[in-house]
Amino acid sequence: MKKLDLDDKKIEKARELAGKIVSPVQEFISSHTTVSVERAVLRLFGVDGVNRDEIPMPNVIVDNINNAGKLSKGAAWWLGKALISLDCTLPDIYEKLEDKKFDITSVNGASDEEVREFLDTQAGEVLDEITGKREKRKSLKEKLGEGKEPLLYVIVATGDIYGDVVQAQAAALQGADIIAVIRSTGQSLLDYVPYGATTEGYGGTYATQENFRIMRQALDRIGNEIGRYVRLVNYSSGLCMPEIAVMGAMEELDMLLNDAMYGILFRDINMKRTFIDQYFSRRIIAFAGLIINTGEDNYLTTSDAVEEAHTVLASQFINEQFALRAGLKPSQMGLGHAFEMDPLIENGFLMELAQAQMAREIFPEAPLKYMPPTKHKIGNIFFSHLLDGMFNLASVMSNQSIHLLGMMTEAIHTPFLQDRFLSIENAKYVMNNTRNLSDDIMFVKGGYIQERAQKVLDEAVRMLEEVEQTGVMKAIENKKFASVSRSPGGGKGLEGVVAKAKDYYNPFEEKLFQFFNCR
Amino acid sequence: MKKLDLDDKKIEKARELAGKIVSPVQEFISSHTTVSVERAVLRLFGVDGVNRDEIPMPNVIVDNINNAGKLSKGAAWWLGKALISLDCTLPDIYEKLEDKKFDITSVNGASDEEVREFLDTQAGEVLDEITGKREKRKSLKEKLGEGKEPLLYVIVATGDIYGDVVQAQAAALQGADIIAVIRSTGQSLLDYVPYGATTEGYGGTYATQENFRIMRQALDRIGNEIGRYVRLVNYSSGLCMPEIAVMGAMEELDMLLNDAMYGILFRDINMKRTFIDQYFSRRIIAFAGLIINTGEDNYLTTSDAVEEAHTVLASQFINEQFALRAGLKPSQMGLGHAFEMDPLIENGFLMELAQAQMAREIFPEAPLKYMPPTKHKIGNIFFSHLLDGMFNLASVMSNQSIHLLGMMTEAIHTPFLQDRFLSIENAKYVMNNTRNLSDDIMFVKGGYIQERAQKVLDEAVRMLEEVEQTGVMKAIENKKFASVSRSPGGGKGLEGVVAKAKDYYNPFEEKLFQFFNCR
Amino acid sequence: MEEKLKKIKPYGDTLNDGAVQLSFTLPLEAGPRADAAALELSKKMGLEDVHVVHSNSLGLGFSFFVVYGKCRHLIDVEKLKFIETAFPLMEFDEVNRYIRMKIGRKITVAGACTGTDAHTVGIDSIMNMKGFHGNPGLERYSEITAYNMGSQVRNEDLIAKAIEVDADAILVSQVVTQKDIHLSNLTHLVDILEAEGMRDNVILVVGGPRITPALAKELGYDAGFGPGTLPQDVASFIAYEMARRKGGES
Amino acid sequence: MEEKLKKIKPYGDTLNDGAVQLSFTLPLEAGPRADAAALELSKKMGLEDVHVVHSNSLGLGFSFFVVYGKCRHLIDVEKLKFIETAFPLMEFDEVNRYIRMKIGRKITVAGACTGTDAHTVGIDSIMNMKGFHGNPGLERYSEITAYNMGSQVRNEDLIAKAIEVDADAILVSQVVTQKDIHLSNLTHLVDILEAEGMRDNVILVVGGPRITPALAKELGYDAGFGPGTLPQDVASFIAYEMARRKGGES
Ligand code: B12
Ligand code: B12
Ligand SMILES: Cc1ncc(COP(=O)(O)O)c(C=O)c1O
Ligand SMILES: Cc1ncc(COP(=O)(O)O)c(C=O)c1O
Repeated sequence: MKKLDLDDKKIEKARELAGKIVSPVQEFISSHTTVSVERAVLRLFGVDGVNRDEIPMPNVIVDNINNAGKLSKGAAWWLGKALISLDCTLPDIYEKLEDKKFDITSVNGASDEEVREFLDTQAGEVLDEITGKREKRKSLKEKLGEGKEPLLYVIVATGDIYGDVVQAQAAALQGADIIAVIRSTGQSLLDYVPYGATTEGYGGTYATQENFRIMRQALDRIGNEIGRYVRLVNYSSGLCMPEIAVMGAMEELDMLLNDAMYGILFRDINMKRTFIDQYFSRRIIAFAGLIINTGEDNYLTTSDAVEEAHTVLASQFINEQFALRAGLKPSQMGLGHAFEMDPLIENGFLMELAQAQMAREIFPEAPLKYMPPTKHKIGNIFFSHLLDGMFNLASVMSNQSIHLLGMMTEAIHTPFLQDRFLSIENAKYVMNNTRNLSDDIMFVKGGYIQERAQKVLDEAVRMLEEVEQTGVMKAIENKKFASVSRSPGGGKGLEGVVAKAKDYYNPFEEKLFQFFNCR
Repeated sequence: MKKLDLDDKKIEKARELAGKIVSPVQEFISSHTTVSVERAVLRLFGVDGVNRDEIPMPNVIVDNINNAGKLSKGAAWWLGKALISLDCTLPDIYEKLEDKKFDITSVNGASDEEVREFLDTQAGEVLDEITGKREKRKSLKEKLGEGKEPLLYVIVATGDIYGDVVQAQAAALQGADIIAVIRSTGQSLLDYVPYGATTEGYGGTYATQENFRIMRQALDRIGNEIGRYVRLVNYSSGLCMPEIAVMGAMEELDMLLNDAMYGILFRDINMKRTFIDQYFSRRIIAFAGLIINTGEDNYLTTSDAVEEAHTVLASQFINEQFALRAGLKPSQMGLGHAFEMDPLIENGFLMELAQAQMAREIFPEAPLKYMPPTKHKIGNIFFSHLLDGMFNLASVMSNQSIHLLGMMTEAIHTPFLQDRFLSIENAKYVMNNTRNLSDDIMFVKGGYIQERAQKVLDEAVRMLEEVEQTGVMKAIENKKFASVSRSPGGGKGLEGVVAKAKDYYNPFEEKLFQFFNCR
Repeated sequence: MEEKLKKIKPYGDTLNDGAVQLSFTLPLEAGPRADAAALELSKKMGLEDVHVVHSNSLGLGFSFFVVYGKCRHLIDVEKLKFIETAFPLMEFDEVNRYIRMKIGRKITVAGACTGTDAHTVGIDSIMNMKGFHGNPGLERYSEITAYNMGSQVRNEDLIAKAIEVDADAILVSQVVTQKDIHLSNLTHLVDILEAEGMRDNVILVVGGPRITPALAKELGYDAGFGPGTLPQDVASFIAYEMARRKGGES
Repeated sequence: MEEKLKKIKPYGDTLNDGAVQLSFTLPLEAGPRADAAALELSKKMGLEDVHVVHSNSLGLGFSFFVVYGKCRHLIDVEKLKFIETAFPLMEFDEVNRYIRMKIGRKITVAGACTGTDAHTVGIDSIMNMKGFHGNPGLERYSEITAYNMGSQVRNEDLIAKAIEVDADAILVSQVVTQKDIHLSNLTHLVDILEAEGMRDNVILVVGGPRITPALAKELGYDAGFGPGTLPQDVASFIAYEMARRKGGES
């Protein structure tokens, strides 16, 4: 139901502007690759494990190639060539690489034809495998069924994957639909993906393939028990965006937090690096049928949610264009927004509702990710619990899809078992008790809510016009988003950006392109 | 704003039926008095204090007259006659009454004329005094101003009036607009009003004139400090309804819980007795400009709030007619209703909202008293706090007037200082944050909310038709209200009912009648 | 939870991390002194790693605190003493069948909410037809004759009724517990029953939101039922206890 | 509250009634045993008159409790030890005036949120123009030159900056406290400063939601500021402390 009387022309205009904003970046992206993109490609080919110094094999290989100054041709090429030339398996290559003097790019033998054919065949198989996993998920979801939207999303963050499993299964029993395993603090700044099961993380558990697997199994087990499909989420933003996307596809995750803007603004990751990484990661995610979650909600933790509401909307338009260009369907775009206004504002709830409803109407097919109040949470857990209740209400009143649960202890610690229980209980009560309220109310024409939404849309259009003028990189430098300034030359990871050579070859890029073009 | 599309004809019809229901009871009332009505009259004349056996003087005198079998002429008459005949003051009479053999009705001397004139003059003075207090309150209210509606109403219940003062003042500081001092458990069944300041009550503090005075002063003091008028409430339902009404008028209370139906159903007080008491008490209250609070909300503590919602509405119609006949203006009718549905019902909030909005539309001028969830409260204080938040929302969304705050510890104990604080904080947040939501939304025509309200109105009309057939006393016997059965001959206090003699004289009744007829 | 611990502590997100939440009010002006008092108190209660995560003034020299900390105390699970009223939980039909078989006649019960306590909902939930949460009340059992006297009933009147109807069991409800009024009320009932020499002839049951099996035993009752009790719990207990006393069960 | 008590307890609705609320989770299946454990634990914590007012299963062998009880422990108000960072609280203009008068030159401060901690909002609230809750940040003071390095800053880099700008004060923000990461981070900074022989030449201030004056002192900082700190608090402290060290205040 459309309730806000928004001007469709303005929405269209915003989309156009966002398209124009994204185009030049997209051009830059196409002509570059990164160490992480290349490691992701290797992972797709099955490269995994660590060497004797505990360095992950994808890093070992890419560093090897990069040190030889030959990454611009694509890591797959050199690996493929070495495998055929030496007629060996991956473990053989790993073994050779233990010798620091071994240079994988120096292996010769196979012809370009042979390498290309080998890579194409292999890539085809890998993609078939991913398709298989995608189908498997789909049928499991159909078999078990899912909870009602808004789906209840909670985090676990014990730092021990086995502890996380207990928390996650208990949460599922209590009614959670989606489980996110929070990463160890600072993992997004690591230029590699840790290996193996984690039992001691800081404020979270490392995103590793093994951890993904352990949790996926645990959730499938509990899902079968309770007869409800439980989704698994992890974080792909950061320096290893594409690799984690691959891991997510392999281990059958359902969603990944995935947003270059988030990394730039909140992790000080170099923008060039992460835009490139984002593109390839989203190609994989699109193919694997996962949902991305974007991070616009975070803007409101540093800038004021009333004043800067339009920056969230403007960024959603931009993110949508980036996503479309990477082949994501609207139904895979969990665009982020948040309930972050100062609770002491008169009629603040009306503004929140306007914002949430607006996002719903502008992105009707997107499984919006709605974030709870966090910034204005304080140690008064009773008040905090109430605030979450009002957030839950706003969500069901505006038909949100992916609903992150607020915790009454948000200002204190990562959730205890009981915090999560109380939070789920809160959401279940509020949402069930007001289930069809949204169908039963209309907003007064020209009233407070409508005017607020219209104002925010106007401001977003104005902002997009400005960003289109300066370009998104300059706009970021000018603190347009989240009041944070980052420069194209600053931040972490720029050294991992490599201009593609003319003969750069990444079999997946091509195949994925084909896949999307023929859809 | 009318939102429910209710049929005005049905509302009119309900009012007519309620009028017909009340008429025969009103006739019965007019021809009877009670010991408590007579004690109230004596209190108006200034009778107060206790005798050497600690028995309140109003009781001593009325019992004296009653024992002589002469109460049917009215206690005022005998007291007036004695005072003139003996040319003495009240203390002299008290002194004489210490002698158990003294019979006040045997005092002779004054002529009927003299007595009548004396009583009329005195009564005139007393009523002038009450008018003065009423004016004083009005101007204080104007000077200080009041909080925004819904006004926040909290209880204090330490059992010690000085403890109550601390709680009440703190509550006012925290934002409460209205303070009710809960009575000691069981006081409503006492056929006298205790005397003096209470420092040890059970689950409450006795309603005594001294306690009223202490709290009134305390609230005026804090009200002046914070620059906001703080209202004081106490309880007049029970066996001493009229006396407490007089005390409330004298001590400048702002509101009194006052409802015969409550006493009948929940305290097993005889219905004849309490209907008579209610009438005179309401005459006083009407004159003194207080607001009554009725107790329909309580029905939903024993019967189901979804199934029996219409009984609340039907009873409100009846109570309105009783109130009108006692001279109360609609603006003095704090008709009770409550948010008492099982929180686990899907769309329960929509039904609650329908009910609250309906009461608002049907009684547009009444300062409705909206009661919080209590019955479904459990020891889970976090859930309970949330439930109160949703109640606060329903209240502000339907423009209620007098809003009783729910306590997160409702299922546990009478409120601690911190409970009240958290509750006020809850209401202030929710109401401020959604202040104009009500102005900004409409209900879908023929939607869930409208249909629910219309259904409840239909059922209420049907019920009133039935009650009109059987009479209200029989209807009570048939468990029509609160699923409780009470018979006209049962319950406490019937022995205190006295048929008025032809020459019954109560100077106030007449004066109050005149007052209202010429308004 | 696979692990079975013998000595346990509260759990936040790691086994035996001891996580506990407190809230309370102190009669001190909000400020560093009050915060220090809150910290001190929490430590005295056995908390380590105490965080006073919230404090605010309540006015008039009071302040409110929310505290999280880690509790030192360990509970030895195996040494815990608790009373479980021992009886086989039976459903509606089973109870009727059981009474027919083991007692061979209808059981009579008299119940009331006593003293000045006016809360009928609890006792009604147990005794009236309608029952509680869909579970039918004692009145509906074919093999039980139930007399519910309502609320505000004097102990003396309840006993008189029990004598009049020759009750096998007396059911008492107590909801209001302020100033421990329920304790004196409940003790008083037992005292009169003993004075009348009736105590051993009836099954004496008490219920209410603050009643626990342990408290009931302590006060001299045969059983106590707390929040969420269903009529079938009470029916099962009475039937079983009667059979046991007859020697039909042990 | 007229009465001044020396020994206090928590307050529910009567002075020193001891009322305290607890909530916690136990690694036990919900039921009488778990309830008994909750009761036992509450008693060990020094509660009397304990009511386990709520319990429910959390699944997987855990259960959740809400408890009310009356605390035995008394706090001797006069014996409480607490650290109040001693400085006169000055407003914006006053601070500037004070610096001009007592120091006679601009003060330089360097600040950062250190380690892997990425929370800038706290340090920004104190240092940036905009300030916090309408209270202007250090950057806005005419007599203060403020360098805010943002978040995720290594201790070494912060110190290098302090040396570079010849800072009078170093401001550190620490928000993430999981696994006590802030403690090692904060101690590490002091260690380097000492190793560099710089410790006594700077005023060292730490802030964050879990920072208390006491903790700051314990870790070797000159002052610590917790939740709700305003820039003027920090400005006042630094100005006063500099004057004091110069001998201008005592
Ligand atoms: C409804 C209600 C009322 C209604 C009662 C209507 C009625 N006819 O019963 C009205 C409005 C009249 C009322 C009045 C008062 N109430 Co009241 N009331 C409540 C309320 C909201 C719900 C109680 C209820 O019905 N629960 C539902 C039933 C089903 O639960 P239950 O009683 O626990 O019963 C279950 C079990 O305990 C058990 N059980 C109970 N009895 C028995 C007996 C046997 C034999 C067995 C086997 C089992 C059993 O089985 C039942 C089903 O599982 C509670 C708060 C709350 N949410 O609990 C306050 C509450 C009980 N009331 C309270 C008070 C103080 C009062 C007043 C004294 C206030 C006053 N000063 O005016 C008055 C006076 C009452 C009096 N003299 O007793 C306090 C008691 C505080 C305390 N611990 O002492 C409470 C807790 C509210 C509060 N926080 O202040 N009240
Ligand atoms: C906003 C926020 C974020 C934003 C930060 C954006 C940004 N640029 O700062 C984002 C989304 C990026 C984020 C990320 C994470 N966060 Co965060 N975040 C918060 C949140 C919601 C608010 C913090 C805030 O801005 N408060 C407002 C400011 C003004 O308050 P403040 O920091 O206390 O500052 C005041 C005082 O403390 C003092 N002060 C602070 N610093 C200083 C310094 C000096 C010198 C002085 C004098 C005073 C002072 O003055 C300030 C003004 O009064 C809190 C929860 C909460 N409501 O508190 C969680 C919270 C702090 N985050 C938390 C966590 C765990 C994380 C993550 C690690 C999660 C993860 N694993 O991914 C990540 C990673 C961050 C990292 N590596 O550090 C936890 C920390 C738990 C703990 N105690 O360790 C919290 C408590 C949430 C939770 N319950 O889990 N977060
Ligand atoms: C889009 C996005 N990515 C990633 C993250 C988390 O990243 P990190 O692990 O770096 O904290 C967030 C957290 O809020 C996010 O919004
Ligand atoms: C109308 C009315 N009168 C009186 C009372 C309280 O009376 P008592 O003091 O008898 O509990 C209530 C309480 O809910 C009420 O609703």
